[in-house]
Amino acid sequence: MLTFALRRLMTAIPTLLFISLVLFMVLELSPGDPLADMPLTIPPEVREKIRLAMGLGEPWYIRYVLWLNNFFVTEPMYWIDGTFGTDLADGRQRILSYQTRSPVFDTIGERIPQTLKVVGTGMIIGICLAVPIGVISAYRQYSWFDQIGTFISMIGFSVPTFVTGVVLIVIFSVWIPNDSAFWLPTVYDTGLKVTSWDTFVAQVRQMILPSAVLALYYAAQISRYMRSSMLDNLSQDYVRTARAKGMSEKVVVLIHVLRNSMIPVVTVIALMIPGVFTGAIITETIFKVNGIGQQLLLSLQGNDAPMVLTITFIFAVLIVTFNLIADILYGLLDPRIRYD
Amino acid sequence: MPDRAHPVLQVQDLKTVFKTRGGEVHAVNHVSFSLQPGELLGVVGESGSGKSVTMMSLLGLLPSPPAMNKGGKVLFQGKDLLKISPNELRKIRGGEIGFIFQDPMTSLNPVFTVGYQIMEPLRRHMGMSKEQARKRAQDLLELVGIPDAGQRLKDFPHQFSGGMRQRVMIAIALTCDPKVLIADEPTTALDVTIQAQILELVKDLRQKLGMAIVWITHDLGVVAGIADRVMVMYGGQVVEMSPVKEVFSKPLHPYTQALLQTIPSLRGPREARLRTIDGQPPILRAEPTACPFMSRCRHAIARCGIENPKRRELSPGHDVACHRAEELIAEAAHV
Amino acid sequence: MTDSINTAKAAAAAASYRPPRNQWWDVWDQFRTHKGAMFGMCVFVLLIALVALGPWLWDVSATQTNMRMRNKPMSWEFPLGTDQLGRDILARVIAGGKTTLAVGLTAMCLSITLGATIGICAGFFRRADNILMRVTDLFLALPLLPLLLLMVMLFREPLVQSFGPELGIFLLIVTAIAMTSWMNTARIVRGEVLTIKEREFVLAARSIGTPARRIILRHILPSVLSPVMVAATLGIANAVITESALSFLGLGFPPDFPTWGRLLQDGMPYINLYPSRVLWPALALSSLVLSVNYIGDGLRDALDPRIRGR
Amino acid sequence: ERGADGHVNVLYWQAPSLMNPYLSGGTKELEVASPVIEPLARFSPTGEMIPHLAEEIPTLDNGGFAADLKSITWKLKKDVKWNDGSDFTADDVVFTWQYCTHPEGGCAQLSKFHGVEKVEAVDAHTVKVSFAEPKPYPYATFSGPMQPILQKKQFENCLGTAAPTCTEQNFKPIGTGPFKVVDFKTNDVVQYEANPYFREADKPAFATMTIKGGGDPEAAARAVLETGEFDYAWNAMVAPEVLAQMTAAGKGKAVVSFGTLVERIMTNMTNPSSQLPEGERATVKHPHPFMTNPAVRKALSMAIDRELLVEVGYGETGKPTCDFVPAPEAYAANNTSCLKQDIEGANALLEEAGYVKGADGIRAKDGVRLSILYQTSTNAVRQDFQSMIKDWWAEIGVETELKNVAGAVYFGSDPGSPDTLVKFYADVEMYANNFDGTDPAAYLADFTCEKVPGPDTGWQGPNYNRICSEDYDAMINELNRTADPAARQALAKKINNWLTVDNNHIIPLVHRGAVAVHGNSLGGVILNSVDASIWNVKDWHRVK
Amino acid sequence: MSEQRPVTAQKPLVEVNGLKMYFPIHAGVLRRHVGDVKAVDDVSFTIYEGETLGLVGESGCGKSTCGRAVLRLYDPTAGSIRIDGQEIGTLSQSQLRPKRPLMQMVFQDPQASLNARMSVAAIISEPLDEHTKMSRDEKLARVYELMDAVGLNRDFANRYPHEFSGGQRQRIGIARALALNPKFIVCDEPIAALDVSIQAQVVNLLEDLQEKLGLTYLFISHDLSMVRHICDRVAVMYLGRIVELASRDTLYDAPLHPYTEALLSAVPEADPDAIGGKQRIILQGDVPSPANPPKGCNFCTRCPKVMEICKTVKPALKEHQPGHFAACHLLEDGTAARQ
Ligand SMILES: Nc1ncnc2c1ncn2[C@@H]1O[C@H](COP(=O)(O)OP(=O)(O)OP(=O)(O)O)[C@@H](O)[C@H]1O
Ligand SMILES: Nc1ncnc2c1ncn2[C@@H]1O[C@H](COP(=O)(O)OP(=O)(O)OP(=O)(O)O)[C@@H](O)[C@H]1O
Ligand SMILES: [Mg+2]
Ligand SMILES: [Mg+2]
Repeated sequence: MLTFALRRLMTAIPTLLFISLVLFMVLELSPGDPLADMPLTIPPEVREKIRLAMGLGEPWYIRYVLWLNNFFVTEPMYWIDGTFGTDLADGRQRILSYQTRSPVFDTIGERIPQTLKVVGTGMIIGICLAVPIGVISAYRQYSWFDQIGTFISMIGFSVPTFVTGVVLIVIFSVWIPNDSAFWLPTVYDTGLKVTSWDTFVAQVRQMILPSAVLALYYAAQISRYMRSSMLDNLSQDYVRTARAKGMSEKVVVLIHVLRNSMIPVVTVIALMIPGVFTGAIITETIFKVNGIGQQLLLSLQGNDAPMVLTITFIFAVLIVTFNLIADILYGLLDPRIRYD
Repeated sequence: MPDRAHPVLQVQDLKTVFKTRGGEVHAVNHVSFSLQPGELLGVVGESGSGKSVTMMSLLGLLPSPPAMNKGGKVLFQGKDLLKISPNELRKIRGGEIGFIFQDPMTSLNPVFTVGYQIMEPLRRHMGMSKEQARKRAQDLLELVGIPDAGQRLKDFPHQFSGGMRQRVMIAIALTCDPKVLIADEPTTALDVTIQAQILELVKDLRQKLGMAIVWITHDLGVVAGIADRVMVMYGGQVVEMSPVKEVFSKPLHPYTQALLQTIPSLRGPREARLRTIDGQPPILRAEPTACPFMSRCRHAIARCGIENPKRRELSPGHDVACHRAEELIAEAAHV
Repeated sequence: MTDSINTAKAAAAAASYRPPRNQWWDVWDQFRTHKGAMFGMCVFVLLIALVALGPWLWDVSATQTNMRMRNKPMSWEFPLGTDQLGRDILARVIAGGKTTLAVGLTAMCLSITLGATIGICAGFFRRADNILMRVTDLFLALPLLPLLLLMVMLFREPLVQSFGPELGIFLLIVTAIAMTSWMNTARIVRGEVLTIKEREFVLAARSIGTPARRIILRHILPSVLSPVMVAATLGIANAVITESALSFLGLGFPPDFPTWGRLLQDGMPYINLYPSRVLWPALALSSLVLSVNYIGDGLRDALDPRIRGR
Repeated sequence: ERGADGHVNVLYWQAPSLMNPYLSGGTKELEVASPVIEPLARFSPTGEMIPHLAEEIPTLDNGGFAADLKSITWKLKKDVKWNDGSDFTADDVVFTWQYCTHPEGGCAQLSKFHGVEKVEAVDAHTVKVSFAEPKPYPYATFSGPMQPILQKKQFENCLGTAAPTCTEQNFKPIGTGPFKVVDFKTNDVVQYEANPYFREADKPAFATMTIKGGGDPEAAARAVLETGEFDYAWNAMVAPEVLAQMTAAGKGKAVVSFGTLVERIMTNMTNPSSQLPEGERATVKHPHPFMTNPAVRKALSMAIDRELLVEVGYGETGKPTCDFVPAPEAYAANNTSCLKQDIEGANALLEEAGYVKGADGIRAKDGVRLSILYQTSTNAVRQDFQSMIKDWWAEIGVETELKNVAGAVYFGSDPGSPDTLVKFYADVEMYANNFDGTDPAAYLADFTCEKVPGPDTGWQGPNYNRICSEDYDAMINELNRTADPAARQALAKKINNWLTVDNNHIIPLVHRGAVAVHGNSLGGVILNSVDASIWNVKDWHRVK
Repeated sequence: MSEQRPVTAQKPLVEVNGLKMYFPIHAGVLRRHVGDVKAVDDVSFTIYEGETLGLVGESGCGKSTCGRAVLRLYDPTAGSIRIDGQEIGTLSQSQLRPKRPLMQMVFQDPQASLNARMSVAAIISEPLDEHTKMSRDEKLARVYELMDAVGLNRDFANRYPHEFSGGQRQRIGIARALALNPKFIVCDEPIAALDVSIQAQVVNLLEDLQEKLGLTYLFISHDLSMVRHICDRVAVMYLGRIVELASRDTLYDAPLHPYTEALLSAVPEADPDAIGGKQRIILQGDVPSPANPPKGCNFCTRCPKVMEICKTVKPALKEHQPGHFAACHLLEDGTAARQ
């Protein structure tokens, strides 16, 4: 197992380098101008100056190598400095965003907590809903519960989040009067610090809508996987063995079958997790959660190549890592799988 | 010899039907038999003759739907297993009646350790503590002849060979000292040397623990080796029931006779050609009104097509379901 | 009794020289008995009919603005009302359906073809596995938007020139969506192929001397259809939504080209005022996805003779 | 009384990325910086100058503006303190000039210092700005939201290439305004609190302020008008009927202010055909096959019903216009000739020009079909406009193909992209532009021959139409030489008319106002579209 | 069927010499080759035209691997395989393709070896599609012919494998193997998955076909009684090696190797009278892993008659009596294994 992981990690490094190059080239070649946001009144020669100041004057390969160096050398130094109070970095140039002119890692670090909170909650709720729904749908296949579950999950999948999100806003924030206890905020207050019970309640309340939208989306997908996996396992011989041992239905389904059915589902979930980090672009935008997804969208719209490159590259690292984790999880959950 | 007056398990008129998209399948039709304490009953019959379904419906192990119980009684310790509550039934399953399934490769849960799977009924039925259960599980593994039992409890099923897995299945079936053990083709998937090991083991255990065993198999050789009595099934019915010696020396039902002739022998003269039973086993779309073996029977007469023969006792402990049993005996004697 | 057996035998004998017919007939026969699938099929055919025949049945322009008839509610004249420019919503839904269905179905087909091909190659040829899966990782990591911008920049003009604005952009969008959505299919298919190729019937085919490509076509492909079906269902929804996101970003069809995704988006600002503007395209979209899902279910069952028998 | 009214919540659906207007020319950055850092003078909504850090506005009359038009002297207020407690001096003003004009700094407001030769501190509270040449309009420098004064002490080490690395400074500039930044989260939220050193003792009324960014216009308007979570939302550009419905909820209202922003259609004088080799496409080498014909341009303009466009797209927040320079009043030509849609007239005009309808209803002359590619950025209202205009043009026998391009590409100037505004690979294009609301000279001067973009200029240059007319160039020259206000105004109107009603190079559509919505409990809001929209935030207060 | 053909008089069809089939084991971060599963380890045998060679042994001893390697479904590690005088051990897969019609295989699990999604006609005509250029009708005619030959009703051509009983399924597999008129068929436990009463049908069918078409079989099985019935000569494998090879009667009546003895004694007899007569030899323990076979004789860990030498020296397969090969140290000095 360990050697498997090590081996995969070793192949991951060239893969990631290659991915970073491709990402860089895509961003480099795609049209779009970090200065597009600036008013048309700014004359061209000024634009040119600004562009030079952004470092866009260098040829692409130098910028790429610079970026690599920054990503793998300078930024970790800053991180170490920040954690241990050392002074390795010594004021070296960091990866700066075109838009904010600030280190992209500061921005990312600022935003990850929100994304983790909101999207993570959405996903956890989604999983918590999906697992029982999937289990019951499979256990009572073709029952009304199953049919309705299918229907809802298809709706949940086919209606885009920009619709469900706004519908929820209209219901919970517009129709329900402000002074009602059921009224929910539509704008995520990122400055809110949880220090007391009241702020905690406020935090929970502002997370309800975005998380609900995401939960619906995730639950719709995961419950499908859960259901089919359960169906596969319910007809296995070992289920009969468990029954013959005199185990109650609860034990049979929730211990024997569920454990086996979770194996593929857990890996599917593991592969979804990188998505938590990139955040949910649309949902975050609708509810103004300052997560990574929203940042990515803004940076894309602003053609902020360093930010986009860094975020997507981190995403690539996560994808590769979670691919590996999914494989390892598979091996851990399923004792039959051995990597050697 | 077992005590015939007080059977541990008595099955009367059991009938099981499957509801499928293509219509009903009458898999088990009015099967009756009884099992004496300490006795080993061999069950033989063609594939699809209802051996497994019969045994599984005793304990309600068939998934329902599609399976449906359509009458009959299963008396065990004075209770009808078909009527009692699911809770009581659960206590009996695993607690009083052990079950070993056909395929050792898939019948164990792949993601739990063997130890967990053996200990599970101990903890749930007998309320043992973890330590006690482990101790007992280890004893059981030793009993079924797995070396280094203490260590192997921590292993997963896939780490065992087929024969060992089957032994684990036996250990699971034995956890709560069952009165009855039902073994559904426990050795079919194994090769001869391992099969021999398991047969020895079962003989041993039976002597040590004194339980009654139902042993389903295709292999008449196995039956000859270990059974006390033999039940021959065909088309969801019991067609013959007899002490083991008589089945081989004096088979009464034409099916049993044909069956015995199909197997080549390891010793003795080698036939030029194997005998076969021509034709197909019946698909039981409805309750048979005729003898199900009729279409393949050399001795069939008109009556066989109209009336499904009842099982009759021809000699002590030897019953058969054939209209022409007596005639055929006479004929055979004549020849 | 014997009589009936005999007649049955005679009937069997008579039928015995019936030449083997195309297996797809069997599939269809089974498909017809699947209630959900037939329901899905009906909805699907209805949608197709609506889109194909709609322009004849409802002969109203989808893009003609009519300033006197703005924001009208449902009426006989405008069965689904009109939008803020007085365009007839029914006509727009019909016209949008044409594009959406075409884009959704083609992109989905392309995406699952690509995904299945790569998945099969990765699963079947061990040597290709690592590299193909890494390519899959690469595509998973690629940010959609810059990639699309790039594709649009590079290919819009040449395509529009050679195929005209409609077909050109259609091709562009369809490939763009397919290019960025095949990865999941590939992953799932690969997993499936890895298990199937160890099955004995594949070995049997090899012992016959069937070359790899025909083993794939004849044996592997049909067996991985079931996960592909699921991917297809999800793929349609995904394609339609991506398309709407593309037009939202100005990367999609020209603005006077309604699609369901675009109608949905256009309706969003008015959701509180005229909820039906969101409702109709959403309904159309959901019924499309739902019907494809049920068809997929049915097809999966129908393609598997083991289930078919029952 | 300062800080008595607690907290105010402001929503900007475009999130600010930093607080230093010199590093980002974006409006959102100017806006959020405006409560903190101030220029010497601001403009009122009507375009008058109001001294902020300056004692008074230097003019020719009071001698602040030298008679040779080559220098201007600003007197600074004496009691002004930075919000860290230090004194504001002329050094800071000089520093700001140095900061922006540093050759490696990439300052976005560099053009505002165009022609500035020197900025010097005469004494601690007097600044003299000298120009290389006579400057008829000298106020472009240090007034308006784009050139607030930075604190020298804070930015001293941020000159040139160091400018972008000064994150702390760029995120939390020290200023003289009514508020100071407490926390800045890029692209998300800014937290302010009242500046304790603010020169007006009783202001601002709010102790704290939050400006939250992100979302879309509908959501922003909804958060103020429907859910009531916010007090003020900027640029709430939503469909008129949606705005009407939202205000009907009674929680707040919309306010409008008209600046100089005009939504217009530009016509391409060169041939954008993709048949032409790359590098010659849309260059002066190949004149446009029909757009060069004034009759065609005029017909296109006549066919448009601007009233209806306003009704559908902007409602109260837009006005139909025929002018390129609709404001300030002194410069506005106030043409009305185009306001009435005249399809018949347009048809007749085209007929007369020799364009006759073919079998498909499309006019053509000498085999040249009136078929137009019409591009704009992606935006709901613009797409509605496109649809409507396409219909009208169809009525005069002009075929239109619509194209919309993502804003990030369209407004960018990537020379590699074929879809930019400046490349103009289309026959007409639509967008909105404005000038800072005080002097239109530079804005009008965009269409001289030398400003035609093309491959030789790296596709730079504001003359997107590729107009190249001696008459026009002559007029611009004259304007640049004229200092007398009345003459300037007359000349500006003439140029405006030349571009629009006379030649229809530019087809103005809508004079767009800025819209903001605010809750009923927020008082003191005066919207300004010439300066920062929240320019008077110090006067905001809670209505009891 | 003629009893006991004179073995020597015939022409060898399949000659296998020193066949080795190792599955490499890779381990470590660098996937270094650390060892092999020696599934087949130096096996040699000859099959004469028209005869049936039985290959018996415990599960996992390498029977299937051996059969598959002979047909070049695996690329053997070493050794030569000559079929009909032609060396095929070293041909590439594409060179091998034209040779495929010569040699075919019948698989253990008729369910698994038939593609459940193909109709019977499609399954049987697959080899025809691959190797002949018949028209559709010709193919159909050939399919019917084959179905007749294996005793399948022509009406079944449209059906799918799951609609058949095990015996019938195995017939489909046999028909497929016969489609190209092969000379040599490897039957890999063709009856193991079948019901006793059906086993007989299939075995009879194989015998009939052999008689009619002059086929040569390599019959892999662990059912010793069936092997006795159908085979002319029998090879016994243990852990990748042949331990004994002799004509059927010799082997069953006078086995030389202790493993063969144990194997034979383990077979349950369907004859209650025979039970008492013979003492069963129950082997203890499990088969060692082929990845790590014992140093000496492979059987030494379980052999009831193990000697010191067995643990260090691998015994070679030697001809102890004419046509009777065995690999056992007990036989080295001429002493028979049986006391
Ligand atoms: N789930 C089911 N649905 C429909 N029919 C079934 C089902 N399970 C079993 N049957 C039918 O019941 C009959 C008896 O099956 P059973 O498994 O008892 O046979 P068996 O004697 O155990 O055969 P084998 O020796 O192959 O195990 C068969 O005809 C089978 O087709
Ligand atoms: N592809 C493979 N890779 C690695 N090891 C293999 C492979 N195929 C077979 N083996 C190993 O080779 C040995 C022989 O396997 P084989 O299938 O030939 O046994 P067998 O005698 O046919 O057994 P059975 O009677 O169970 O079919 C086994 O230990 C098996 O684990
Ligand atoms: Mg069974
Ligand atoms: Mg095998």
